[in-house]
Amino acid sequence: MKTAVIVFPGSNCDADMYHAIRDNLGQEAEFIWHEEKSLDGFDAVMIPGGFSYGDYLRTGAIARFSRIMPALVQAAEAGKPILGVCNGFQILLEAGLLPGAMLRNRGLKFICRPVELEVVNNRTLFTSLYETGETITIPIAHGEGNYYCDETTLSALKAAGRIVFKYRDNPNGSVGDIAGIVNEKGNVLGMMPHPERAVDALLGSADGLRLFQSILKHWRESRAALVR
Amino acid sequence: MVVKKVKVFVTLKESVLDPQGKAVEAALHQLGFSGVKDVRIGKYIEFVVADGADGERDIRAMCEKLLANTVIEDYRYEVEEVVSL
Amino acid sequence: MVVKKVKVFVTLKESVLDPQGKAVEAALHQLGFSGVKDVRIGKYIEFVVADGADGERDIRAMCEKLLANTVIEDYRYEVEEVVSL
Amino acid sequence: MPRLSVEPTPEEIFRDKRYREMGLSDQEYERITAILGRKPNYTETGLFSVMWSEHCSYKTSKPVLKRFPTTGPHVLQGPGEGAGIVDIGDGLAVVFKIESHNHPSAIEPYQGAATGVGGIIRDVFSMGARPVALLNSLRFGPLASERVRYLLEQVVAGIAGYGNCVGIPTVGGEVAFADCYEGNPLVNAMCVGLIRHEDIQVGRASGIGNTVMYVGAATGRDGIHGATFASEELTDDSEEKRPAVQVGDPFMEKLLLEACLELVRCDALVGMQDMGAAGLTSSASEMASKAGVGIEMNLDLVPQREAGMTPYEMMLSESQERMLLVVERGREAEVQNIFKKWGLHAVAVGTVIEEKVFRLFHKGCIVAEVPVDALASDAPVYHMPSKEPEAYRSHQSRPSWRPDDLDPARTLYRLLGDPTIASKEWIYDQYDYMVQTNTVVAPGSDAAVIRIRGTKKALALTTDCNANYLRLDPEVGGQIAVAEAARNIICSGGRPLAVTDCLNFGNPEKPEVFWQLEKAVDGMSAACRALETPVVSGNVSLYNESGRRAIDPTPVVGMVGLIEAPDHITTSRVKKAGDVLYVIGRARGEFGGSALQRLLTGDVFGRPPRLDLELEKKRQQQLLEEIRNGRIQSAHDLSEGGLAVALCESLFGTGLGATIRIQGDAIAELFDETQSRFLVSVKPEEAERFEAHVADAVRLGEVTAEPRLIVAGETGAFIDEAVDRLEKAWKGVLPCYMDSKTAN
Ligand SMILES: Nc1ncnc2c1ncn2[C@@H]1O[C@H](COP(=O)(O)OP(=O)(O)O)[C@@H](O)[C@H]1O
Ligand SMILES: [Mg+2]
Repeated sequence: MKTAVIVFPGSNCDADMYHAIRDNLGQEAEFIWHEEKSLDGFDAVMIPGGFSYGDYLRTGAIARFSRIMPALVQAAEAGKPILGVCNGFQILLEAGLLPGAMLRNRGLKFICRPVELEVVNNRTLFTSLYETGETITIPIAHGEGNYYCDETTLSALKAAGRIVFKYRDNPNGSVGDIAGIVNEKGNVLGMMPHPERAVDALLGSADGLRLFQSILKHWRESRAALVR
Repeated sequence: MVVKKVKVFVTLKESVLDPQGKAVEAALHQLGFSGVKDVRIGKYIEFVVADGADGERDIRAMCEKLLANTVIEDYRYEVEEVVSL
Repeated sequence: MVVKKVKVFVTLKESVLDPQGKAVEAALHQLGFSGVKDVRIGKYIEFVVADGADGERDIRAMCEKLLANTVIEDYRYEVEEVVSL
Repeated sequence: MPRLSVEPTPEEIFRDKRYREMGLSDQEYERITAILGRKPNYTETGLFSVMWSEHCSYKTSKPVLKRFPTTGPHVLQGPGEGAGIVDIGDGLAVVFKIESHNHPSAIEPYQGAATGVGGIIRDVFSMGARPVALLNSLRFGPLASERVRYLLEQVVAGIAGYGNCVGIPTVGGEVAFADCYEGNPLVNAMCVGLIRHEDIQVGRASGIGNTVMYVGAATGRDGIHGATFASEELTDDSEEKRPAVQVGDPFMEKLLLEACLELVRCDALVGMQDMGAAGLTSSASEMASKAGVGIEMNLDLVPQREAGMTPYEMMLSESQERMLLVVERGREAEVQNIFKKWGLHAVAVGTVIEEKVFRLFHKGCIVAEVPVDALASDAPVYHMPSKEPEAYRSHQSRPSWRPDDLDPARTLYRLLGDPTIASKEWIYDQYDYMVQTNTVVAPGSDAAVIRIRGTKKALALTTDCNANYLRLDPEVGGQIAVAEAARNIICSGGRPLAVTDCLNFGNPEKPEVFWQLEKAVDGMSAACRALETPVVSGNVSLYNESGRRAIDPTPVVGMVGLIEAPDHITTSRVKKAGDVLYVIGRARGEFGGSALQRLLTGDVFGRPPRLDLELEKKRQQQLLEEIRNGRIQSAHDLSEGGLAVALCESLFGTGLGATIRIQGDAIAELFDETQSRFLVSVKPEEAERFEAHVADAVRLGEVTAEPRLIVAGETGAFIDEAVDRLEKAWKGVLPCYMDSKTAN
């Protein structure tokens, strides 16, 4: 599986994502500079965390106008797995690839700590190796992870099983304890917690690794299906 | 040359909870300003544009595309003064 | 009851660097709004106070003590309308 | 806003002694006239005033700093460059330095702290190293004060705001609260980087005809005279004198960092230095002076943020996120291309010249022309008078103090509630301590540990200083600061490598303060020699006074250690029920300067605990060996609050308890601060061998599955508490102070 890790000015979890995929998942990864125009040849796309454009004005607001974005939209439409983590999630929201918006954390402070998540739905390509209802530990590190959407959107998300991860103990005020959601098609996941920081027990948790392994499994299966 | 000074006000929609506004309100009460309520915190953006035909339309476009996130925010603007430099 | 609606504008002092403004200006240029310059980003704070004698003095005190950081920011305010509820 | 004020003429500067308002003395002014053979103009006076300020020239501290040991077989770069460098094998080296931003943080805590972090990061990447960790050391007045709470909140937010955005994990630090810092808080930031030997850069302007390039943020009127400001006491009109406050732009820093690290691999680069204190002036003149050359600069080419800036303003500005490069002539375009990718401009602003002068042009005229060495290497040096303070005498002669009968359990709760001892989670939760995914031991243990990718090694990092001891006896206190830092490294499984220090003191023109500085440095030097941890970089912050009150001497020690293998990594937390608890070293009943003394009497007095460096070294080595032998489950040094507090800290967060039995003087054993002591837990099957090897180890008891702390003495149990109750008390302190209010 060949994975693109998009790098915006101010991304700072790009290398972490790259290492998680290369060293822990054992798959190919490549940095893609935000000024590139194509994502052809990649099987999955990662939008890493950080502070693109300093998070000035609003998180993700400026990055979503990058040159790479049309290619990202195309990849999403083509059904490729796209994972936006933290700032990556914020960019997906600003770009309208996922519904809703981010507000400042309820406590108005940046929070960095491992948190417990509930896997709400394991029938997505990102979560097939988890159990539904399982509790996993993945770190968060954000100042604006207070997910907001209106009632209608929330009910729609719930009804369609698009809420993928929930906080066990809501740290930031997110509506419905939401920590991660997918698009309608199920191939674009945005989440505030950092699975790429939880791929090695030495650093405290390896619970995030199964997310990447799920993507890999999906890729293998769909390729096998194609070959058949 | 004639230029326009634009002032944009971006505020959270009323239906959206404003955690910062709430914190500031509580702090004001603690400071003894107990009569204050409905504190809302938004952004105030100022800039200068060369005066052109498409002024208003451009300003709206800037707001819609970048300056405000219309999922959660409302905006209004004033083109307050025409200065010549 | 009569209340006042207060609008406070907090801006960075002129000689103070405004990194946000700079980043937004660059973004606006990239979006094609090339005539924009001198973008400065500040805060816009709205609130309601019960009408009282000390209105103005209180508002100034709130700004000085809490709403603005006068080491790097200037503020101004408008007591825009008197509404009765 | 263009300034209309007309600069005074050289004659007026002389006649009206205008140099004084820039911080130059009459003698210094005369010396400048002698060097130049004429009266300096306004810009030149400014250049000298910043370069000869204590902050840039170390004119009073230099003779003292010479006493530090600075060499060792593994030292690749000692003090004098942007940061110190120490070899760690595998072709790699660790680069680190600490720096103060005390006065700016007192005035504008968020930006002061943020720009302090920004500055120290640039010091590290200007050497060509990738920054991999940040630490900080903070001192504030008592939290009962609203202003202090505001300072703490904003300083922490500023550190977080900057470091988190740049993407360097803030992995550790320390915070203490005491009256003497009320008007003058301390904000020290340390940055650690990794580098391959071949990438090491130095700030030198070699090569006549080479091009001087400016990169990063445009120059504004912010921070003009910041270095001078840092070299004066804080007074009521500090607010007024204050230079326009610098605002940090971490996004710009991130871009600069990435671009500069790319540039390091391009051989067109000759030298690189960040524009820190005294901005363009210090970076250019120091780079030239070190290389034995001169520099000519055309100020019209300097990127400017504001209209109508004068040469004086440009040269003295301390706008942030700027770097100065020296690049091979003719290869400027290569450099520009690298910066362009990151959206930055590299602008040629000058040339390296043979004549050793610093010559500035502005609008076609020469606006300054001074010998480079006069600015940089030949700044005056003062040997200040030194005098033993009264207070020291009286502390030395005081009979030793010990507490009257006390209730151990209640005392323990009170100690855990002391903000200096309490959990710092409220602080470090706001720091991204995990970005870069190398943080093996996060804040909350002794030293932080980060792994080094591609090797089996890891780095242990800590900052330490207990100023209570220094207040009573700066020499012993200085020794202890170094020893304690080393203990934290040892407890994490590392071998201490080297030290960076930040000497925070009062006004050195006071003989008593200068005496403190000398003694502290003597003490630190002795400990550094004994523990083989040379000082490779550091920073001096003097004039930390407000309202004529000097801070306690606070020489913060930043230490880096090397862990050879992942299974040596050890934390302070106990691991398993049944493990045997030991304390290495017995208490001698030393309460002078202890947390308990401060708690019960509201003051510290008498003699601080003694430190036997031989014994310290022996115990450290033994413990490290035992860790490497795999016998140690957890290790924690005893520091503020003594054994009782250390026991609690080792239990918190583990779900386990401990039952121990104290022999002898239980109050001393539990609460005194005798030095060179460690609390360790050992696998039961290894206990015998451990005891055989570590003769000073005293068996205390064992780790229990039941989460209670039970301490019994010869006469029965006197502490029997649920661990989670103790933990709640300890964790609740900062949130209780900080979250109940909220200004701004
Ligand atoms: N300002 C700070 N920033 C980050 N971490 C901190 C800070 N202050 C304390 N810590 C962390 O909290 C823990 C306890 O600190 P401290 O009480 O100073 O420990 P010790 O006495 O062992 O030096 C350490 O892991 C330290 O790194
Ligand atoms: Mg310790």
